[in-house]
Amino acid sequence: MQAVVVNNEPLMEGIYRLTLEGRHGGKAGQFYMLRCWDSFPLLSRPISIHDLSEDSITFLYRVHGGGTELLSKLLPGNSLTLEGPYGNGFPSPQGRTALVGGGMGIAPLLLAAKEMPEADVYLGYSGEAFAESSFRSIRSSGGLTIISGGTILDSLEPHRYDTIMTCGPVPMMEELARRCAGSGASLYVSVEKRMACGIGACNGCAVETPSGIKKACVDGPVFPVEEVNFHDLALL
Amino acid sequence: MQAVVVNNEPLMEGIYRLTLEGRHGGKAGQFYMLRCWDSFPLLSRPISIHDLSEDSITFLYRVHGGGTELLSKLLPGNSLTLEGPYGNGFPSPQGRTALVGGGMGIAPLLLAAKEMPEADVYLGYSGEAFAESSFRSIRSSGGLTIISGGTILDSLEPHRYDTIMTCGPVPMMEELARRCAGSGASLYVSVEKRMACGIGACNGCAVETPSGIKKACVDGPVFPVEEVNFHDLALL
Amino acid sequence: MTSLCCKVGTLNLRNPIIMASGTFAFGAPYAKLYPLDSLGGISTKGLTVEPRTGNRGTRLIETASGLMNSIGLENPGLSHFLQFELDRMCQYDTAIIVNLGGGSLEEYEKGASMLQQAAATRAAEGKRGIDMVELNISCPNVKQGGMQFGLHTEKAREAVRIVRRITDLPLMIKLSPNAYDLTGMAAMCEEEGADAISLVNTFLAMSVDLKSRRSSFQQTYAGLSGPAIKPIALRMVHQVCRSTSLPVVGMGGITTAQDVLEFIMVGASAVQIGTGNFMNPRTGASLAGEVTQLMKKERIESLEEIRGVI
Amino acid sequence: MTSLCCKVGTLNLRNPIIMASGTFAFGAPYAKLYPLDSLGGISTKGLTVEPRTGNRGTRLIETASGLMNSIGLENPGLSHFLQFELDRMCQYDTAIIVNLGGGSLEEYEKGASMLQQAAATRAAEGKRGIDMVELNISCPNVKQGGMQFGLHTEKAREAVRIVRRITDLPLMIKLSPNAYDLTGMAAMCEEEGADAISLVNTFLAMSVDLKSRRSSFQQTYAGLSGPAIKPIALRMVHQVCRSTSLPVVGMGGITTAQDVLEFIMVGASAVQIGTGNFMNPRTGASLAGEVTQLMKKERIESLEEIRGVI
Ligand SMILES: Cc1cc2nc3c(=O)[nH]c(=O)nc-3n(C[C@H](O)[C@H](O)[C@H](O)COP(=O)(O)OP(=O)(O)OC[C@H]3O[C@@H](n4cnc5c(N)ncnc54)[C@H](O)[C@@H]3O)c2cc1C
Ligand SMILES: Cc1cc2nc3c(=O)[nH]c(=O)nc-3n(C[C@H](O)[C@H](O)[C@H](O)COP(=O)(O)OP(=O)(O)OC[C@H]3O[C@@H](n4cnc5c(N)ncnc54)[C@H](O)[C@@H]3O)c2cc1C
Ligand SMILES: Cc1cc2nc3c(=O)[nH]c(=O)nc-3n(C[C@H](O)[C@H](O)[C@H](O)COP(=O)(O)O)c2cc1C
Ligand SMILES: Cc1cc2nc3c(=O)[nH]c(=O)nc-3n(C[C@H](O)[C@H](O)[C@H](O)COP(=O)(O)O)c2cc1C
Ligand code: FES
Ligand code: FES
Repeated sequence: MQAVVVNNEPLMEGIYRLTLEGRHGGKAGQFYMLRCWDSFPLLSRPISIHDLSEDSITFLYRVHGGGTELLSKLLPGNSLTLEGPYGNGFPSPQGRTALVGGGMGIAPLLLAAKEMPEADVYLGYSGEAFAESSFRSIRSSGGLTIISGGTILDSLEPHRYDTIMTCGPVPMMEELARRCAGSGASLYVSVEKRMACGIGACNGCAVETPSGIKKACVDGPVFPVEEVNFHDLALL
Repeated sequence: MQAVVVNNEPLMEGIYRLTLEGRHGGKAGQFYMLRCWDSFPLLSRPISIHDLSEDSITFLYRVHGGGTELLSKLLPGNSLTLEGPYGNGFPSPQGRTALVGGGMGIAPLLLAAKEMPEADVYLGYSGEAFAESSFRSIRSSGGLTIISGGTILDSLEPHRYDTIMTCGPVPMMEELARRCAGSGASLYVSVEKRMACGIGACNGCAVETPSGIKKACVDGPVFPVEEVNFHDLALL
Repeated sequence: MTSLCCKVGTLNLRNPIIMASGTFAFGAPYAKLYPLDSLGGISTKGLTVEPRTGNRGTRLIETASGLMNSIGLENPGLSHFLQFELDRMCQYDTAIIVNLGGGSLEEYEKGASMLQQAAATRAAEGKRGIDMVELNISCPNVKQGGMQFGLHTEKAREAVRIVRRITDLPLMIKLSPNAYDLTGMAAMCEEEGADAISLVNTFLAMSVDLKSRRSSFQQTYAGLSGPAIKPIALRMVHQVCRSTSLPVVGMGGITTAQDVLEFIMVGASAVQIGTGNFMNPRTGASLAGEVTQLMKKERIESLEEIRGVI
Repeated sequence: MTSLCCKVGTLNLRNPIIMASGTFAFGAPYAKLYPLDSLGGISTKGLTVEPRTGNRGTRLIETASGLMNSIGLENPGLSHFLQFELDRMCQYDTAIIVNLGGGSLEEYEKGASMLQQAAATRAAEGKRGIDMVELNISCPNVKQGGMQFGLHTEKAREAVRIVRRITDLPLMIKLSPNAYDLTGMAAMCEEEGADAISLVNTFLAMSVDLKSRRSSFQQTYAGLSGPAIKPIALRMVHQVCRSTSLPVVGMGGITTAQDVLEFIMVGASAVQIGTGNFMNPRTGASLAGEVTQLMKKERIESLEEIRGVI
């Protein structure tokens, strides 16, 4: 499917917010496969839904390598190809809920925060914060904690929550898992794996779980922490 | 060498005029190897110098495949890589001189017409004319013949010239060669061959001549007609 | 009327576009995107007698115009396939080719007899079944993945012979581009009574992770596919077509209608599309139409007209 | 201090960056762009006893991240080289590797003795000479281009043996990726007393011209090089490095500092850059520096530290 770029603004060095025209499906934690090139690079790039409206969809991404670099060159009016929404997305919140994002991992949490207005939101940035104003505008009456240049985990008391959902660097999520253990909170983790097809056809995005091999693209990217092997995740 | 785009204007469907900043070397009939991409496609593209000024260089090109398509997307302010000037260029005119261009082959003739103010210029287009206004402005007092949608060769009387230089489709140049034979005019032909290096290192641009194999990129692209095997040229 | 009909041995195909093993699962993921009836055929993910979990660690690395994979034959096993997947596949009006993997002669033998039996049972029940078996002796990604069969003609002969003895289903042998002697392999397939040959499987390749100073893949090597390999695959298909009278299904980096016709011109009876599905998941929906268009443009009336002209 | 010094057998190189045969002529075209003293070495265009005019028709086709060439060993002949080109090359302060092509044992023999003699004469005159001979038994582009030697180990053995008997110049054998048995080839080179191995030459490949319904190349097949083949070349260099104790010069699609270090990590003593020169003619001016930078970033002090770690 083709869509036209409304906006592709740099929020800070190497971080862009891309908004496309049209009504697109999806829920928080799901992703699209994006490409704005013909045959090079080969694969499309999985990017989470950052925000959705009646007539637009927004992605938040970091320029990492060649593919995201090409995305960053898009101008308003250009068109690109997107396929999706793919993946399971975050589960419905059960009881008191926290959303915990680290770095680029905050991307899928904006839509999650919208879908779960009761959930507390914790955002951690190793450096300067970005896209935090979008979160402020939907949590103007509180429930938002932001830490720049430090760890967000120290601000969070897992036992205060029934459900915690997280997306961020593997070491951060692993530490969060340690802190949640025995706290009574159920933790859901959004994982990243290299993907070729995004639809369950290539077996490329295998995730090792106690109940066997699963696919990050269709069974995930969100998994209950019990299913996640952080050692396996660290090997992208 | 990097240069910044001043302008990249479509003159008609699929035909662009690209102007770059800076003082660049070269003479009529020479070419540059251009690229505005990293590694895909692999090779740079040979494009003739269309015009030169103190502080700019201009190319005229047709979108043919992937490489020229990427060129056509350049915007003012973008930068691209060029290496050159390469090739021998047109010889100094001897006596009464005509420049005969067909289709895209008119590209190198603008600078040639400037360098040889006495030369008569003949431009033939199979369809609508393009870039002809540039020629009109330097031949305002005559010496310019333009035919759109027909053959330019019928307007030309070879015996009236001592030197004829041509660039255009192979069948046109071959027909011109036939008409020049015995006319007394010396004919110089600008040829196109696939090029990998552009500098005489790969032997990819071989041209069969009676005096042995020559290289289009360093011994050419302009050859005396005696050296040219049109049958060989037709196989690009 | 431009016709895309073609045959691979006794198997009639609506068009020459078959989806390649390992890139199309059992069709279901793509059936959500477009009707699979537009396809010539589907080759299933490689199946083994027992389910396999596949390889650990990184399974995919992109290269310049190529894709390396080290899936390691992850699959649910033949029983699961025959019980749960095959009926669903039979709903698609397209040829069903079962890709049979294995690591030992015994496994190939067992797998082949499971397929033979299932086909017989289905036939008795009046159900559609398995249109062809594609014997994969060329998976480079598992120690016991058949690669050792794929390299040596005489080793491969044993596998082909045993499978041929067991099944009378149309049998296509999928060759490895890493084989020592590709045309020798093809001759062997003909001698052993196979019905067709497909090639190429992936090229054995390597990628290094600079930071860890190790191979990117736990199995050291992985298989390269995609447009990068097309020129080599095309040459191999040409060589094999000229050396055997068996029908050949060509593949390796095919993504466009032009690619399809090139493989037909060097002699392929049909083609398979693998990595192309990842570049555009709707390739199967449009490619046959694009081939027809290109044939019209080039004034080619049928595939026979150009098959093997080079 | 990060050091790029390295050795290929007895030959000391300033850095591991050697320009590959057929892509650098005899250096002169690039000497206009940058000082060649920054290079580890230059391998000349393949030379034969007699001048050759090369192949007719199309000689170059671009593919996805690859380049096909069918130059056909066009070269001015050894006498011309020794008389006119070698002196000029000797002005560059970099290792001079003469790539020796041929189509028959006699031709290899004659060529080797011309080189041996020239080296002796130059030594007597106190002149710099030929630092190494790279024996090309793997050109795929001419019927008599040595390709038939490059495929079969025992055929190759004859060529290596005859050249080794004639010259005591350092001798490197350039292997074909199309060889039936690559590690067997490497073992043969070692047995026959070669000093080093280089690989890969180009992959036999094909391109079709749809309009004319013919191969794009008059020789039907041509040789594929460039980034497309890198993953396969890297695997082959790894396999050969693990199977021989001879030093190996690796190549195939190298264009970046990362590529260089990958080849070193799989065991290469040095590398060659071919097609990369066409993507950026100044590659040779910057690559060694980029390798140094990358080594610093990755905290690698010397090439020995990482050579063959995988
Ligand atoms: C489900 C999912 C959702 C994602 N959502 C976002 C998002 O919202 N914002 C964002 O900035 N990034 C997101 N990523 C990561 C993003 O996909 C990668 O940064 C991107 O693919 C890198 O491509 P590249 O060409 O820039 O980098 P390169 O390193 O050049 O890519 C090389 C190859 O590795 C793959 N790759 C590299 N890093 C990753 C990664 N982290 N995950 C998966 N594949 C990778 C690429 O897809 C490509 O195939 C998400 C990843 C997944 C799996
Ligand atoms: C000396 C010289 C001067 C030229 N000057 C001009 C000019 O001023 N304006 C202009 O429009 N065109 C010019 N051309 C032709 C131009 O180089 C090709 O149109 C261009 O390379 C096509 O690239 P592509 O990627 O768009 O097409 P593709 O067909 O995708 O290219 C595929 C490959 O074939 C090569 N190729 C295709 N056509 C030609 C061709 N005609 N000549 C050489 N290589 C070709 C490409 O370089 C590339 O390597 C010139 C060619 C030469 C040799
Ligand atoms: C992710 C992936 C998985 C594959 N799995 C199998 C398999 O299970 N069995 C098989 O015979 N081939 C398998 N292949 C090989 C393809 O079927 C095909 O032979 C190869 O990819 C070349 O074609 P392509 O370049 O069009 O992808 C796989 C390829 C890929 C990319
Ligand atoms: C245009 C061209 C000409 C070549 N000529 C020769 C040659 O004369 N002798 C030789 O040994 N290799 C020759 N080669 C092969 C290269 O030296 C090198 O082995 C091959 O291109 C792979 O390296 P690359 O991918 O870096 O180009 C040639 C390659 C190209 C592209
Ligand atoms: S990305 Fe292909 S199965 Fe998940
Ligand atoms: S283009 Fe390389 S020699 Fe002319």
